[in-house]
Amino acid sequence: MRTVIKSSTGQLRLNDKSDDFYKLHLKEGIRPDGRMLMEMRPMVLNVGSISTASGSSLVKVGNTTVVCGIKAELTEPNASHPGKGIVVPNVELSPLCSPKFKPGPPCDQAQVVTKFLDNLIQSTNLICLDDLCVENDKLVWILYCDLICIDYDGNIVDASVISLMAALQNVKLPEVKINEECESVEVNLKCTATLKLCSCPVSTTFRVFDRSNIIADPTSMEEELTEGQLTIVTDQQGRIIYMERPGGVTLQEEHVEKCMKRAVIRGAEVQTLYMEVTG
Amino acid sequence: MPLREPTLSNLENNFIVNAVCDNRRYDGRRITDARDTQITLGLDYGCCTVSLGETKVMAQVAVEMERPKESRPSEGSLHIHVEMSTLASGNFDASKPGELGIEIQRILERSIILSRCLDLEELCIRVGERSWAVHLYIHVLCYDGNILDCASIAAITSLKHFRRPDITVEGKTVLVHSIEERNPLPLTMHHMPFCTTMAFFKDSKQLLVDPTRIEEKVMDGKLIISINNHKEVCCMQICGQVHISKPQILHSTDVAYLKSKELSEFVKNVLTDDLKYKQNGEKEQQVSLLCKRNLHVKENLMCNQHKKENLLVEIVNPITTTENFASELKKAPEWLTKHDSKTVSVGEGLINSWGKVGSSFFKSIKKPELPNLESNSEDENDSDEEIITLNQTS
Amino acid sequence: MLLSTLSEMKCKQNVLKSTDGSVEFSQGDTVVLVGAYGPADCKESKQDVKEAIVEVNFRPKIGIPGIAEKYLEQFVKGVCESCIQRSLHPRTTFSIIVQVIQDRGSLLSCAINGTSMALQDAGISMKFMPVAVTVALKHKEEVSMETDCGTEDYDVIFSPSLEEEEKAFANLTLVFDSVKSELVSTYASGPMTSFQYQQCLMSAKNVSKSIVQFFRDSVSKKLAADVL
Amino acid sequence: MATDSRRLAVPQSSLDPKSLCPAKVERLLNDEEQRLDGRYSSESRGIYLQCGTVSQAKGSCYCELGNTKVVCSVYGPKDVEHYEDFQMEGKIKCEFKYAPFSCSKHRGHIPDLSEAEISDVILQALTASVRLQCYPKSLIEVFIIVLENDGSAVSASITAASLALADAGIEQYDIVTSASVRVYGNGNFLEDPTSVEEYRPQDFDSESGGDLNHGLVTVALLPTLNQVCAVLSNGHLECDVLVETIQMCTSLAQNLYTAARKCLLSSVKSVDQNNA
Amino acid sequence: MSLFGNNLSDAEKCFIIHGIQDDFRTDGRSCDNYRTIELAVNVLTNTHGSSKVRLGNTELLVGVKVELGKPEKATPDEGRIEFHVDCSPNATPAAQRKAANKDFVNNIESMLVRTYANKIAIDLTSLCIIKGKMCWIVHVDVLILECGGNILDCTSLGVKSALQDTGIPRVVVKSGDEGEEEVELPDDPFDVQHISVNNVPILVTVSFVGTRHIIDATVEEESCCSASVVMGVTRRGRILGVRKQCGGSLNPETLVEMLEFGKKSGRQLHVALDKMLKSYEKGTTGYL
Repeated sequence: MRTVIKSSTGQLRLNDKSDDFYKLHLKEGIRPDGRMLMEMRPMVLNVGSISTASGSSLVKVGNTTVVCGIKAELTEPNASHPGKGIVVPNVELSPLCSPKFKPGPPCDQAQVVTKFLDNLIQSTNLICLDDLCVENDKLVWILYCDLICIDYDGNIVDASVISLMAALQNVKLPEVKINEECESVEVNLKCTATLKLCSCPVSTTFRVFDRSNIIADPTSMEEELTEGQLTIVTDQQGRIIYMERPGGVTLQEEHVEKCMKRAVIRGAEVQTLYMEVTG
Repeated sequence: MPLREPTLSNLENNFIVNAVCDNRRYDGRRITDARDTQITLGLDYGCCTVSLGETKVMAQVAVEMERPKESRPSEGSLHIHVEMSTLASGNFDASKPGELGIEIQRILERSIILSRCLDLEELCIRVGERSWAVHLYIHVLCYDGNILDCASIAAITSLKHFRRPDITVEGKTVLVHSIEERNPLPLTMHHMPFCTTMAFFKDSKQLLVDPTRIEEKVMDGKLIISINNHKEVCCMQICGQVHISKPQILHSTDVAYLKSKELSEFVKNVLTDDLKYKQNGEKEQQVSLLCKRNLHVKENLMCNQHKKENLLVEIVNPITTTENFASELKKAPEWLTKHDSKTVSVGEGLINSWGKVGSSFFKSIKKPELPNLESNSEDENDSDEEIITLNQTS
Repeated sequence: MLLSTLSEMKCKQNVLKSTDGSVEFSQGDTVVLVGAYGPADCKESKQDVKEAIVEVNFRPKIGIPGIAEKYLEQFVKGVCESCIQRSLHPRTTFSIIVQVIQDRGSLLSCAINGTSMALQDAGISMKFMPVAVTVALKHKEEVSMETDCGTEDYDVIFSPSLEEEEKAFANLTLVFDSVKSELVSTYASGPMTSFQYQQCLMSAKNVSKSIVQFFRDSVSKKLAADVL
Repeated sequence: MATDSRRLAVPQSSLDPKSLCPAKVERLLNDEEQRLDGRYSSESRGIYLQCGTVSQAKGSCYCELGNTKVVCSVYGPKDVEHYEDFQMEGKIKCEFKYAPFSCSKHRGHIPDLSEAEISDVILQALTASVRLQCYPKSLIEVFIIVLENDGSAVSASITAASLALADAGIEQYDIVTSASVRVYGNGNFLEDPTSVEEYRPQDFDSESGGDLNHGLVTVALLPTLNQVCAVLSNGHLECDVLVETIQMCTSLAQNLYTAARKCLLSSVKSVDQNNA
Repeated sequence: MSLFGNNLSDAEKCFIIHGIQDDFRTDGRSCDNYRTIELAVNVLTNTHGSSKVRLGNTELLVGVKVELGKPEKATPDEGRIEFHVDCSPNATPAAQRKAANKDFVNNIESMLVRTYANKIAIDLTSLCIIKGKMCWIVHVDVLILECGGNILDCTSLGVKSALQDTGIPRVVVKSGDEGEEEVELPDDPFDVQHISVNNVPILVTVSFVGTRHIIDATVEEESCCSASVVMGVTRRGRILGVRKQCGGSLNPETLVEMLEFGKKSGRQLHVALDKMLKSYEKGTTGYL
């Protein structure tokens, strides 16, 4: 029998009791939502359902839902990189998705996830920016990658990475040429090209409970009970391409190893998922 | 979260005022003495840290290309940003400059930008199209009174120290050379204005150079004079409840001039020394000190340095091998569910609140076939999703 | 076994009069100035009834702090939250300001080491002192003839400079606690195998011990100076 | 250089490639009275409504109207911020936002004037239906995001918002339903327009007053009470035509009531099932 | 609008509502009467056109400035008209709160934009100088000095008068060197052309109070009003943009009545305003 906790009434105020509640569960090696410690929530991936975007995807990891829409537009290149396109990720954690977030400018967490995605795109050379150049020093593509969280139930990082990757794979760029004679831009909407992606990262997030219990894919409540997460990003060869743990309980080596192991398996699973939707 | 500014008791207040009236100061300085000035230059061009006693300011110059203003198409621009870091004092708010920050910024702008000490025309690349914008960032690191004087020294030193990248203009394109390619160029400065702050006490009769934070708190008001080595006053401002007579202003100007002359010599020496160091290939941060009256005894003692020979480290190989996780993976189809051409899902465990999301969310909706109002519920897999189609005939 | 060098460290304590604790910390040519306040008054809306909150402000040299600084901030903040004994000071705040003076690579580890010393200088009670090490993995430019180096075709560089960071295929920053030498925080980017990661982890762990020794020396030197 | 320091820097302007090759739509109706998507002029698109979409919210609703996709979530009633005045009636706060990728041009992150106006219109519509006197000193927050705008996004948002309020258990006099109609020249009314069919002044030549009786009308209705709680129109209409269009919108909105009821019933059923 | 309504007691509200039922309002007007309109044009010398309007206790200043600019890519043969509304903090106590002030101003701006976003209100093609390259941008700045109710109607009166007053310099396009066009501004500052304001809309707010609808509600009446409809009405009685305001709801039949009523009042107001503007040209200030 599985116990299902559904927080449809919204915010649950955590107190010392819920900490004990968790401890009792973890003692038995099971989490209150019925998962094992290292078990992930089910995931649904859907691509290309937003016709106004150049590429889009919807990812649900358990209740956590992220929609990524990529809008490709043309702009003048940055003066310091005249031959390179621009990719701008942005994560929106609006008050719509959880009572944790307040209206107004993006909160710290949204900024950190945005920068995380930006680092990931840059450090892995995910997109060849030279491919996004139409005419040197004149016209380049800019990809606005907007990730909107619709339902925040923990582990936004994994959902964001997956939805960003799926949406990027889904992007279709029309053919653009510059007509030299009349200096006008010509667009052929019928002739489209997909993006070439150099790598295909998948991230897996863990949290540590009570120094020794490592749980994968934390929910919002689990995030509140623990400090600091461990995110491991792997590529299709099973290598680690990004790792981040900003703090929290100290970790032993074998814990790290265990997480890496799980991350690689998870990586391969999601890779197949990408393959399925992109065909 | 800004802390509260500590208050001064009447006793302390009277002590300082009385001492000043006797031509004495609580830190042993004379009335017209400034505190020790120390300039530290870094490896970066246009970066220096200046301390005036305990007050400490860092300045950094940076350039970027911009489109010149329409009103001055053949000029670059200089912008001064004053950052009152919480480091400097617990009651400073990092996000907004506050009254003090604005005052400092305004006076520096008047003394440096409006006195046209920087040649802005030289910064133009293509008239009306491209020019350099010089940004001068002043970071106040420690506040113990008289930030302005300290900031003005830092500003001038960093502007003097700065080198901008060389460029070549070919037709419409501008080529920027990196530092490795070509020697970067200094900015042209016509003169060096330095600010001197003088505090007034005792119905503006007693004058005091370089007030500390406590002295600033008890003074009646202050007179700020920015003057260059040609004895040209660039900016003057009186703040607080003071009424200063003409001879006093003239006297103050003389004091400021002497200080300014001394400082400009000092800054010049520091910069030529730095150049020598750089040519010799030494990387050490250079520290120069003006007026070695108060010895910094503790400083060297408190600075700990790692010795070079202790720096060898060993690279350890882990005993366990953690390769080939991927082999543990099962074959795909067993755990993967494909809903339609665009949607797949994986995993089991927690129940989704959306039920069969893959088929309901973002579902392409069938066109209604019957031309009247109807509701048609699709009972696939006992899910509760329903598609209601509406229509009306005209 | 391979050998590598750690860049020179310098630590000047109590440099700012205004803060509760301050340190100018340099690692090679990278210099940061860290100031710490705390435990101090806290706005009611931010207060935590059970423990103190930590605020970190990472200030760049050029421009206003943006999203990149926010990202580095979360590491310093995370490390401080786990090392400071926050439950001793409920409803208060610890505020840490990291000012970059000169960035020549390994900025994050320099900032964390600086923070560690600044917290120490401020006399804030900690569970342990965090020790940070930055490591870069770089492909060998030419294959070395020495056979006892094993079959690896890459170099492990400690405290890399900016150029080295750029050339490296992977960069890691690892933060250990000074007591048990367990991993507190980590940042890694670039494709690497888990073997390589473990290798860096173990090596950095050893290095961290010598940095702890450096911290000890710095503190005793400061105390000796106070006595003088 | 007043860029947003909390987001990554973006260039000041960029161009939508589609705008460079404008496929000018000549006519929205062909001789067989069929529209571009094959619908007849008096034919609405299918609507899909689902409550309880956002697990963290007190109440939520997802609405799909053709390709238009809207998510709405509701929080509250909760305490008003202490600095606001004491009020015997509850307050509603409504925030309407287009997702940056939802329209043909990339949208900014900060709400613009039209989004603020729509927020206001939705707020007025909801105020008419919520029993605010039941919630003194409280605040009810309504957040709406349009994921894809293929026309009639405002109507979809109003319907979704009211259902989300119902899902949250907020007392209302009635559900609010809403519909839009595009007036396309004399005597042509396109029900439930797509984004191509929405009124745009640049589609007309300014000579001969070419846009007379072209416009878009959106009406929100309390269906069981038969009360109009929002009217919004643009374009250039004669008064009689406007009146006729409003009546048409009203009856369309009336028809939506069944769908809204079904959606609420099924969400209650599924909660029952989960509890059982 | 309720946002700026003052706190009336229930008894006071009741008094107002009952008065309106009997077609007798607190200031003696009947339901379909406007308050006195005082109007002055060309009041600001450093604008291209300006007006000052006082409607009862509502007072505002409108200034129009034109500048040369580039047309939008989507509409290369059109100029632009842009609205900016400011509300003095002294206009009403609520305007001192920044957030409320912004909402209030946005509300007016968006209604103006709504009614001018069509082909008929202003002939934007007449503002184009060189297709795709140069056009006139008309900036309309409204400064609200005092809020005494019915701010939208008052604003639109001010805008129409100011636009009527606006003179755009008559520019000459010459083909210069290298085939590029050059634009020459006239030396004579009075060599101007006027914008055609024949189809400029006036906003009419019809408020539903108690059981009847009224026009030109005062602040007190606005706070008793359950719902109101704002509409842009042209001289010929066409409707450019409608929006329902306030939190209440309306019977569909009542709504239709209100729209018809608004249209009628709008046309009358146009006639009165034009008369006033004409008499103003002769040098006298007119009263309605």
